[in-house]
Amino acid sequence: MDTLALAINNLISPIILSFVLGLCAALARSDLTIPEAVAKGMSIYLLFAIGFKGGAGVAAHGVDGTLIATIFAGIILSFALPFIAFALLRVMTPFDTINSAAVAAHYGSISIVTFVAATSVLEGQGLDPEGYMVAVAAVMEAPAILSALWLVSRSGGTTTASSGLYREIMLNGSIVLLVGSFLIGMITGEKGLNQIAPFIIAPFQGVLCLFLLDMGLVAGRGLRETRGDLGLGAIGFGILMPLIGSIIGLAAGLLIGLSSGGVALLMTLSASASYIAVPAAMRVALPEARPSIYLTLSLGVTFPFNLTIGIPLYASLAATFTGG
Amino acid sequence: MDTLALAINNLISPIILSFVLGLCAALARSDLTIPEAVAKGMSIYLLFAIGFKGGAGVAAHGVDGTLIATIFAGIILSFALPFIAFALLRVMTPFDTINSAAVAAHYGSISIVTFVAATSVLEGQGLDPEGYMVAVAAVMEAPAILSALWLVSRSGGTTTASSGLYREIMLNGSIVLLVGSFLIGMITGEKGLNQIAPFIIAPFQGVLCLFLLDMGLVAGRGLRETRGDLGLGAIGFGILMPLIGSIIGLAAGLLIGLSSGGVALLMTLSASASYIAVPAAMRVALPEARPSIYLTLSLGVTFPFNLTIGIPLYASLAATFTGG
Amino acid sequence: MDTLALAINNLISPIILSFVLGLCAALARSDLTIPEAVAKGMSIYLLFAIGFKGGAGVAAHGVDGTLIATIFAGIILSFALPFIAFALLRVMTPFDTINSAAVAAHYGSISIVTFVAATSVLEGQGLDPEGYMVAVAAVMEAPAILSALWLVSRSGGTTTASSGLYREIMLNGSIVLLVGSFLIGMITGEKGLNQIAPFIIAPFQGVLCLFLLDMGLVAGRGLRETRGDLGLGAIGFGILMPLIGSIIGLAAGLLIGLSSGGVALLMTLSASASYIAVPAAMRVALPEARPSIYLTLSLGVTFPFNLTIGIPLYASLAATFTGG
Amino acid sequence: METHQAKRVEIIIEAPLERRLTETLVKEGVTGFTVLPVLGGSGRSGQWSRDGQVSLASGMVAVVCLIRPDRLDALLESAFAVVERHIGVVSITDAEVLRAERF
Amino acid sequence: METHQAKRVEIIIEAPLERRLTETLVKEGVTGFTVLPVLGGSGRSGQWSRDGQVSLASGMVAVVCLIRPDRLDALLESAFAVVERHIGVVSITDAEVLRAERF
Amino acid sequence: METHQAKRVEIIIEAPLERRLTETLVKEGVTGFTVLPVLGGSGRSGQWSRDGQVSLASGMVAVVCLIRPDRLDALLESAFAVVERHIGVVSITDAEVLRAERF
Ligand SMILES: Nc1ncnc2c1ncn2[C@@H]1O[C@H](COP(=O)(O)O)[C@@H](O)[C@H]1O
Ligand SMILES: Nc1ncnc2c1ncn2[C@@H]1O[C@H](COP(=O)(O)O)[C@@H](O)[C@H]1O
Ligand SMILES: Nc1ncnc2c1ncn2[C@@H]1O[C@H](COP(=O)(O)O)[C@@H](O)[C@H]1O
Ligand code: NA
Ligand code: NA
Ligand code: NA
Repeated sequence: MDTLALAINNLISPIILSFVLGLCAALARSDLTIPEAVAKGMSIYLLFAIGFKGGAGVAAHGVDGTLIATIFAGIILSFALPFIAFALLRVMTPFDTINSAAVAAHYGSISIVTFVAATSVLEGQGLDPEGYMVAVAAVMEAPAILSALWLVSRSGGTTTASSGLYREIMLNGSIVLLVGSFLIGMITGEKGLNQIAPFIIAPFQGVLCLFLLDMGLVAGRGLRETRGDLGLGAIGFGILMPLIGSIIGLAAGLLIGLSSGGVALLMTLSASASYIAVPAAMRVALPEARPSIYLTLSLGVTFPFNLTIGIPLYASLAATFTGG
Repeated sequence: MDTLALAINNLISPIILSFVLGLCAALARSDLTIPEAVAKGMSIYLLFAIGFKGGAGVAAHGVDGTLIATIFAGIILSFALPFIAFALLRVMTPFDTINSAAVAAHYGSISIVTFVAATSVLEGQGLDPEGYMVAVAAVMEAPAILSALWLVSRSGGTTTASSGLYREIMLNGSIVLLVGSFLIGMITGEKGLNQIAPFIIAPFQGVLCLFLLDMGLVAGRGLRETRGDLGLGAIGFGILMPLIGSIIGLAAGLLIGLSSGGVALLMTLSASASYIAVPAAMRVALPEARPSIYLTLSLGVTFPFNLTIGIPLYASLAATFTGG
Repeated sequence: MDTLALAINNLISPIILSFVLGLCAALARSDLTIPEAVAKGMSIYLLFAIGFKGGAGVAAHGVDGTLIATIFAGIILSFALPFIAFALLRVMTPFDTINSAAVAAHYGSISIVTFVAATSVLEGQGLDPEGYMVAVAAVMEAPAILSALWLVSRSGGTTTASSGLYREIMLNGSIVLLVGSFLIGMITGEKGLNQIAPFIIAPFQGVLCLFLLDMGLVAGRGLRETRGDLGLGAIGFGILMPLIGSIIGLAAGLLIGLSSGGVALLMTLSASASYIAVPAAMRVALPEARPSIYLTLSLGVTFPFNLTIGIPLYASLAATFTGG
Repeated sequence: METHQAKRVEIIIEAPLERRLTETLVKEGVTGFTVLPVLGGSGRSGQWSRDGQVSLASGMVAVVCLIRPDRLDALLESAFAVVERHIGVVSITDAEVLRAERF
Repeated sequence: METHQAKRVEIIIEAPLERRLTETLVKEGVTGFTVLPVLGGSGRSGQWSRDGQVSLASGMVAVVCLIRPDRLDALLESAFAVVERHIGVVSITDAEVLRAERF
Repeated sequence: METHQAKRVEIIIEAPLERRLTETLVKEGVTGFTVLPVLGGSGRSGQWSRDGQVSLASGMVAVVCLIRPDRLDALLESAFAVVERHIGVVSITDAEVLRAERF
């Protein structure tokens, strides 16, 4: 079966295996670590490269009419998904309102590394998704947080969200870098891309390997330290939610009429869970929510699921439905 | 007009726009930051690459007779420019002797990143400047500091410059790395260059983008925190001084008979202001001088000016006068 | 003479000269430093790249029959060499049992950077050693530690080696990364290698230069701070031991019937001394042993010797004896 | 040498709250403090280590503040307002400082 | 504000021993501590600096531990068992903490 | 456990002066100290943060020094000679140490 072949093929890529290596090293309690500064440096590189390439793509193919529609769809998805996640969590897990809302925020938002991994898988298949999907990723980061805070205050919980918080979320480093490099790519276009291609394109896959090695280490340490905190219900949610998210993303993508690759990326964005912007915001706005719950679910369950099974699945579903 | 075209063309390069991105992010108080270790790592890469390429260039084209003359010119410029800067500062700004001398030291010395940016602009125009201009950059780093200290002691101020200081300045990490890699490039020449070209040439422009992103962040934060400290006079100085410096550099370059590219680089060196070697030396030797003044002038005013307007201007003036 | 030519040629490579630059900078007390995080990042890159390439090599050429034999030889060499080193040290130096055993452990184990440098020298000569030599390097890291601890306890000394220590040594970050990336390379083979070649092959030599620059800085600082601690006897040992080790490695390699390149690498591994895995283990297990002794010998004497004279010597001896 | 009584307040707090804390301190007129990095730690909310952290979500910093004894309470009040609902600890030790005019 | 007596124990120890020390502390029921990075230092075994260290062999960390006075001795005993034969120093200062329930 | 009186001196000083300070300490016979990194801070000369610093010009470090009480003044004198005209603060706290022979 095509999907299976894809999945296998996807599984034995250096990227995935690097993640697995990190995961195993952490679970075996190896002292292998990647310095924080290097990890941050690599994520800055990845954000800059993916943003720039997206922008250059838009400059090359021009802004087709569906751009606006997709941006809007992204914002709405990010606002809406937390409500579904919240409802599921109340049913499937023993988590209280605050923890459920915090987790829900993560699943409304997105994981940029999952997005990057999906992009390189799709490019491996010769598809090239709309460049502006990067902008869609950027706009999907924040709205989910507002939904979560609303869910908490509605059910009488108090948040420590200050006015400053919203500015901070919008100006979150990763959002600014992603949008900024996207604009730079759009402005400098082909010419700019050629100038720095040996930096942002050639070594990209390799850097992604080391970054996923680090993700594996972090996910593994998280899993080891919080074994107790997650019941079967929670783990089930961590696998069910991305599937639901991807289906909704699929519907939205088809409605808008994105390319096969674009649909696959919108599905991936909807299916992925944040582990950078949202956790930081939660520490500030919902301090009582336990990081060990939402980080482990997002990094330890949903991220590996999307990386290994999700992405090829979404890709083939997108291909089937777009007939592409 | 050619210069204008150059300027515009220069302005929409990924390098400049990355700097602008950093500047805007900082002014908007985004939490985007590049870890200190990564920033230091990038500057080590840039120094090593530019030094090595310069040395390999000399190995390729041989040492033409003007080498010695240019080195001398560089040393003299670095000694002399602080006096002009000092005089201007006393007239244009309310700064006292110590602060004026400290600022003057920065403008006699050089900014290696400005030098690097100029090099890549010139290469973009198909010019290739004398490789040994890197060595000239190195010798121009330190002398200005001595002039500044002399200015202070002459006017009765006391410095805490110890004998150790001079050794430290000469053995400053960036000088050692620049000169060292220059020598390595000269010794290993073509062969050595080919061995590591995929590392020091291919990704160079891209690394420079991320480095300038960081420079923009630092400059922006500096500007935000020290808004008050700089009057119009100071800002005016930060723009006038590089112009004066570049003219003097132009004259020197023409006298020596450098190539069009070489003249442009000598102008850039004279016009640029230090923000690494000199600030550290000032903290040790003139602790009463306020970093918020000299760092903001050098990083927040003169550096952006050179990067955006200065370099293309110097390049076209050099071209005009060398008839190149 | 061929060896001499090789040696000279080897000496004027960017890699060696970068090490020399670092050494000189440190001895001249320059403040040039490479941030710890960047140094660790580079070593992670080198381990990942060398491991992956080794694995891909095995995938390409298939596992020839000598693989198992070589692995065994490596383990035995690592166990055995410390005894020879220990005997030599007791004769040549005034070190007590504990310090002698600690030093001996370093010489039974291996230096991966020496291995990497040797590989790139051999590739420069068009030889391509068996890919699995990387695996041999990995298995040689640890056994020497056990021999050293046995030497201490035998002579009545007490070690603070806990059961946990052995797990730690086996799961030492560098071993895990080297073996892990080796396996990834073996699994993904040609295809995987092509995906990330622009990252792990193209810039490899350049990164190695910066890494050796850092090694030079560290070695130089070590030499400066511990001038007193090493007598002539110790320094003699630091040069004699690698020669003895390499001869034994030569014999083993010929017995097994490795290729000329493979023999040269086995010689290099036997001749090289650890400075990462073993020192950390010694701090835990033999705290009374003085780091200034074993680090200086390994980093300040043997490493430079192997890098400059050893490697070309081993390469030409291997070529002579394998008639390759 | 002449020294002056002071209090050394050490606040270990989550990185995402650092800006809030320092802004509060400055608002309270506490303009002197130093922020130190923290590699890892352990507390009621479990053990964590910074190395390899993708996000700083769970990172922490130590804010050290030397202050005149009479201003201690004001500082603690405002600091506590920030730390209260969050992970972290506050400790105070007696100290002496040179150059009292700075505090 | 109400504060409570506590002891602040600062243990400067070699990086390779950090895990052993913290594991010992946890075994002793000392579940609260913070680990800070150390750039360099000097002692009887000479001077060292972290920057550019290839290995962490000679690196160090500072472990800060706030603890109820009555539990101090237990902590020192167990900490000393780890530090004893190793490079490093242990210092104790009187401190006060907010939120005693945490200690 | 048996402990011994000591003073804990904490000097927060600009990075470019670190070498000078430690050299002075060593000259004064103070051979024991630890240098910790500083992320940022705020004082009379304004607020600064290390992250993204191109130069260390405005970076700082914390030098911690445990010393026998009777040697405190000598240390303060020499430290002050270095810090005097520079940005930075010096604080002293009473402490106890294990293994007095080391100090
Ligand atoms: N008793 C303690 N001594 C030192 N640091 C502590 C202590 N308790 C907690 N911490 C620090 O504060 C952080 C959060 O503590 P907690 O809120 O108890 O989870 C821990 O990760 C430690 O870094
Ligand atoms: N008196 C002291 N004050 C502060 N730190 C010290 C002192 N003595 C030693 N250290 C630290 O402990 C490490 C090892 O000390 P030692 O065991 O004396 O070599 C040194 O590198 C310093 O970081
Ligand atoms: N009261 C204080 N408490 C803690 N650290 C301080 C204090 N005052 C100044 N500092 C530190 O010393 C540096 C320089 O202070 P200043 O000389 O006042 O500008 C600041 O950036 C802080 O890191
Ligand atoms: Na999502
Ligand atoms: Na200049
Ligand atoms: Na060996």
